[in-house]
Amino acid sequence: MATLTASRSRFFRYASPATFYPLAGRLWPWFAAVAAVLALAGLAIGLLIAPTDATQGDSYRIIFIHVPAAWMSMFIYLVMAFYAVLTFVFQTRLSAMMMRALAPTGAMFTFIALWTGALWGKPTWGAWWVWDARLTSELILLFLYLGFMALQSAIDDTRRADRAGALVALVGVVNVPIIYFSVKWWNTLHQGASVSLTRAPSMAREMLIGMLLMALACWMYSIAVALVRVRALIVERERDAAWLREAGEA
Amino acid sequence: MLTDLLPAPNLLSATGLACRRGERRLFKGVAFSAPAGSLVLVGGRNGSGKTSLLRILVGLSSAVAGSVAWCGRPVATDPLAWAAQLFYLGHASALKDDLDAAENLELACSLAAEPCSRDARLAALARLGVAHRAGLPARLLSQGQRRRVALARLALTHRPLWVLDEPFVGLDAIAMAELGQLIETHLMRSGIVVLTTHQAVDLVVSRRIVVDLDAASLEAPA
Amino acid sequence: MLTDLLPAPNLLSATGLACRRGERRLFKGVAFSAPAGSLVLVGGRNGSGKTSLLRILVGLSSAVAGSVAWCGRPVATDPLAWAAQLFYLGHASALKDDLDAAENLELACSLAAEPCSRDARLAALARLGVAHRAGLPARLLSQGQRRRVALARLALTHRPLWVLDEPFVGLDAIAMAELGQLIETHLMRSGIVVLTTHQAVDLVVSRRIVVDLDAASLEAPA
Amino acid sequence: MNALVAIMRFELLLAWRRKSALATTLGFFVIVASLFPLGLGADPQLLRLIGSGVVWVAALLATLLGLARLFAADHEDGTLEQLRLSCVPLPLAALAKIGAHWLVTAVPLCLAAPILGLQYGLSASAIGVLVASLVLGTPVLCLLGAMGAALTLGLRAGGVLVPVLVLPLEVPVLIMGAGSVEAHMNGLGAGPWLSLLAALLIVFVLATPWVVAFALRISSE
Amino acid sequence: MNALVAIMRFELLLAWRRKSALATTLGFFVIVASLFPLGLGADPQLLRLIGSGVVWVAALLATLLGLARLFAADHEDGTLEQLRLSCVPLPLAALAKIGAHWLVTAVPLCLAAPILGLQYGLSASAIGVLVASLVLGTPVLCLLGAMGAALTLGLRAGGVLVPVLVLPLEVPVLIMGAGSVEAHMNGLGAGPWLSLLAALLIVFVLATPWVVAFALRISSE
Ligand code: HEM
Ligand SMILES: Nc1ncnc2c1ncn2[C@@H]1O[C@H](COP(=O)(O)OP(=O)(O)OP(=O)(O)O)[C@@H](O)[C@H]1O
Ligand SMILES: Nc1ncnc2c1ncn2[C@@H]1O[C@H](COP(=O)(O)OP(=O)(O)OP(=O)(O)O)[C@@H](O)[C@H]1O
Ligand SMILES: [Mg+2]
Ligand SMILES: [Mg+2]
Repeated sequence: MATLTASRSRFFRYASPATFYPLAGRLWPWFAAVAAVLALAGLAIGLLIAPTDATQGDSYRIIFIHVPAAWMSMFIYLVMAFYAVLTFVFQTRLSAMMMRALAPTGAMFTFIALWTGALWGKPTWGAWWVWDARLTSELILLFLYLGFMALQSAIDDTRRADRAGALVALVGVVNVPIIYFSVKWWNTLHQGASVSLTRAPSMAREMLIGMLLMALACWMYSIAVALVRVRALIVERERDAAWLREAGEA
Repeated sequence: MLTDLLPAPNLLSATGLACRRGERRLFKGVAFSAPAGSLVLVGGRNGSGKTSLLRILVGLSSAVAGSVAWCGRPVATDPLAWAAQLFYLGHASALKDDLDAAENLELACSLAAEPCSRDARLAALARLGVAHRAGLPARLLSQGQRRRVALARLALTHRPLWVLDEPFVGLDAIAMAELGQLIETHLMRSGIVVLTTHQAVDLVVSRRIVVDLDAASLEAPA
Repeated sequence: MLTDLLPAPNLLSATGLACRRGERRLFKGVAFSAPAGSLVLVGGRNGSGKTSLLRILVGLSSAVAGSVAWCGRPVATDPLAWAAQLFYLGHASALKDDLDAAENLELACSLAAEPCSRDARLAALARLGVAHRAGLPARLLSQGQRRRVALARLALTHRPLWVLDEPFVGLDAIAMAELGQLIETHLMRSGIVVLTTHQAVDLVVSRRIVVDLDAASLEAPA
Repeated sequence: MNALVAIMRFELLLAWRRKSALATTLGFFVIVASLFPLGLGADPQLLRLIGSGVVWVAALLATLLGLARLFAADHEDGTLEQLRLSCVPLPLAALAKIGAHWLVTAVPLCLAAPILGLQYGLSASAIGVLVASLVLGTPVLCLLGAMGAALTLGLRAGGVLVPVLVLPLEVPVLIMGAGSVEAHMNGLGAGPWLSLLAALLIVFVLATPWVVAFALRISSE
Repeated sequence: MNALVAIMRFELLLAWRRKSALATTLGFFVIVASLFPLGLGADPQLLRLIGSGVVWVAALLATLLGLARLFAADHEDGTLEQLRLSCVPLPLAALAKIGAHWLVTAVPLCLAAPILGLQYGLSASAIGVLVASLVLGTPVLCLLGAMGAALTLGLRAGGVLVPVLVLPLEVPVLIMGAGSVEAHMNGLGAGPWLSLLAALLIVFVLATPWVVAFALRISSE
């Protein structure tokens, strides 16, 4: 019991903006650096080392940005929903700010997945766009992100914005499994999952490593950007707070 | 009458109430204790937080600190039961523009689960001097007439606590006198009235409690 | 100052004004003549037609009979020129919820083609005691603060005629005194003010004209 | 209980007072559905193909139209405060309002759908499926729309924001609704789709009122 | 003149404050255009056929969305009274408001239309014609919508009534707009349709502001 309260109180300590602000300031450069290194390695493998595909030629190399972006687009929404739960259950201000800080990055990755998918679709399917289930549900995910951001920017009472945003994030999260399983549920043009924890991967080793490195890079990048953004949010919201003035930021 | 209205001696008390709106802290440490029959006058400059305080009292918004108690029990534990003890009238009159005065009164009564006969409603409207406009859609009423229709609820409700946010605004002298009388009667029957007003109104009241928000303010006066 | 404000002696006069709203005739035969420097107090019960009369005066609605004249010329002949002579403030404050106080004032001034500097606007807001809220969206202001922002226009306008519909509503004592002073100064500079109010306000005024709509009413009192 | 009936009754009374608003959702539905033959030209083959989809999209947009301001008037005139202080639990009150709204807007729409189906050359049995899918689907649309309306309450941009918030969430309903008619026309049987819609409806009726009430409290704090 | 500029400037400022509202018309446009393939199934042949029609219907509905309450806020908060008493002739003031509204809602829509065109598999030149027809047609839609908004001002059912009032009047614009793209795709040349649209635009810009001003005066008497 005692340890439980202790760990809880530590959790809340880091969940307080005053503690988190300097922590985030120290952490984000590291994440950014790791992201850069991983991205360089991933691109090197993807563009230079991985072999040219037998059927698709070099256009398949879009995969190194397309798939990580698609993964991140869904993953970030899940993380937002997680923070939404925290917002409701523990009423921590920080979790709401994290939710808000993540949304633009999520929207960006969704957009990149759509964009690169479209670029890829032209040579392989002969069309920029087809209305198959996965593509459509990814598009809907973009709309969900946009709806979330529009709502957040329309509310300027922070307390209300936090709680309303959390509600939207939670309700919208049902869409993520639909995207992920769409290829399974409906017979579609789009590729099914080829990376799985239970099966041996069905693609070349170099490709897989390159893709995973890129995915990690995107992940680190998202964390770095979210930390930077959350710092900006903290400054904006706590400009009257004494600790911030002492930190010399306001 | 007195006894069936009030089975136990009523008491409205607040302790250490503090309020923030957005990033701004409005007041803190607001406390009072109002026994049955007392008039609580909430005073303060424009923007000092009177409306905010009243909304906290009735449970429409939440305070950052402090609590409100009714007959000794904190009200936050059972909001529905608390709402059933009080009548609140805010800056907005809660009239539906497309309903006429009588219908509006009926809607308000049934929302509060205080059903009343058509005659009672017309009598209440007559008391506030708008019986001759009972059939006109609220949209067409004048500013003061709208307010009178909203106040006609006071002649019908049996709730022990009235929370009124500037009820005298826009009323002419006759209506003000009528409203003053309603309040006085309610106090005499051991009701409690919480009131804000910028106008000088003289009410004959046995016990008057003044809550001055300027004193509890956290800002330098403008 | 006095001369450049008023090239010719102003005179607001009304003759035989009658008004109907829907099927109901509110008043008839309202007439008065207000020379420069006079305060026209429009009195009457709630719903007697004060707001309707003011809207007729400024040209927002039309009377069923009678006419309004300014310096002897009927105003109906050139509504645009007439609008340029007056400042009107109705029950609604004409604030944009999404603009802050300073921007709202700027919008109001430029609509009236009375441009003014940012400093002047801030000074006007300060005079009405809302300078410390100049940057807050109007939506967040309290009832009285909204009214104060709307009234800050009075400190900036150069129009000879002010038509104010219950300007004292919702103001606290300090703001009421400030508004009273604004009105007195305007009258001293030979302006004209048409006013309705249910509150007792004491203004030091050399010439006061009372228009009692209850007397001109076409209905039996309620 | 009494108060709940009163809410519903006055909601219907108000709707009746503004009869034009009723006619309007219906009008909008019919007009949008009729725009397509105008924009596309009148090839009957083509029309039969797009019929069920167009009717469903039109229904979706029409229900959205009135919903955006479902709670706005109550919020502006102070009725919402009284509702929150009334003796009815807020979720039930919200459900009563949504129910009344469904009655006055969606039911006429379900009744008008067969006519539109005829215009697009759908067969009688396909029209039956279309109406059934609308009857099951429109309440879900109303519930989702009410959620959006509650969340955006009092925001100046509120009314405009609702569609963007809500439309993505309504897509599954649209797919199921239009899918049921298509499945029927392809001889696959609309049964599974319709039962899916029914299940969705039950879940939503049970869950949404709480979400709406919660959103209303957030918005009118 | 100065006041006219001020009206326009503040209208744009207000729009900027509610950025979400801007994004929303655009979002609505894109979402509605994306709903159809969901309702209709994804046959590319079929989609190419209905592409221009769908984009035009979506544009029409999207412009309508924000317009319904173009004057409502001004009416409720008293700004309209001040506008009537200002030194700007009311028709010009109305035109300034409508112009600002067009700038912030319809222009983004014209810019986004090519992407939708691509999604529906339209050719590059067809997309060019589509955008041209939207640039000429959307101002007419805005003017018509403003007329509807002014006429229904102050009626409680106002916002909902506008579409029904206005949609029938907008049908010719829709036919011309979608028709121009279709004519182009059939190799007939879009020229005549586009010039017709341009002519319509000129007539409307000259005439509508007076009608709007008149309607505003009636509604706010
Ligand atoms: C705009 C169009 C497209 C969208 C929205 C899209 C969306 C997605 C999404 C959401 C994923 C991740 C799901 C998962 O991991 O199972 C994904 C993965 C993938 N996509 Fe796409 N895609 C598009 C076009 C394409 C095209 C044209 C191709 C190639 C022909 C392609 C090939 C792949 C591959 C190979 C994967 C990885 C699947 C795996 O290994 O799990 N995508 N796409
Ligand atoms: N989000 C916000 N940020 C900063 N200040 C705010 C915010 N919301 C409200 N306020 C301020 O809080 C106060 C609200 O006060 P309230 O409405 O309770 O005043 P009041 O005492 O009822 O005034 P009045 O006499 O004018 O009715 C105002 O001063 C307002 O400017
Ligand atoms: N269509 C209508 N039919 C009948 N009566 C109407 C109609 N429209 C307005 N009225 C009546 O006309 C009067 C309008 O009065 P007005 O708003 O001018 O009053 P006022 O003197 O300003 O009152 P207050 O002091 O309450 O502001 C009201 O009595 C109202 O009931
Ligand atoms: Mg107040
Ligand atoms: Mg009045």
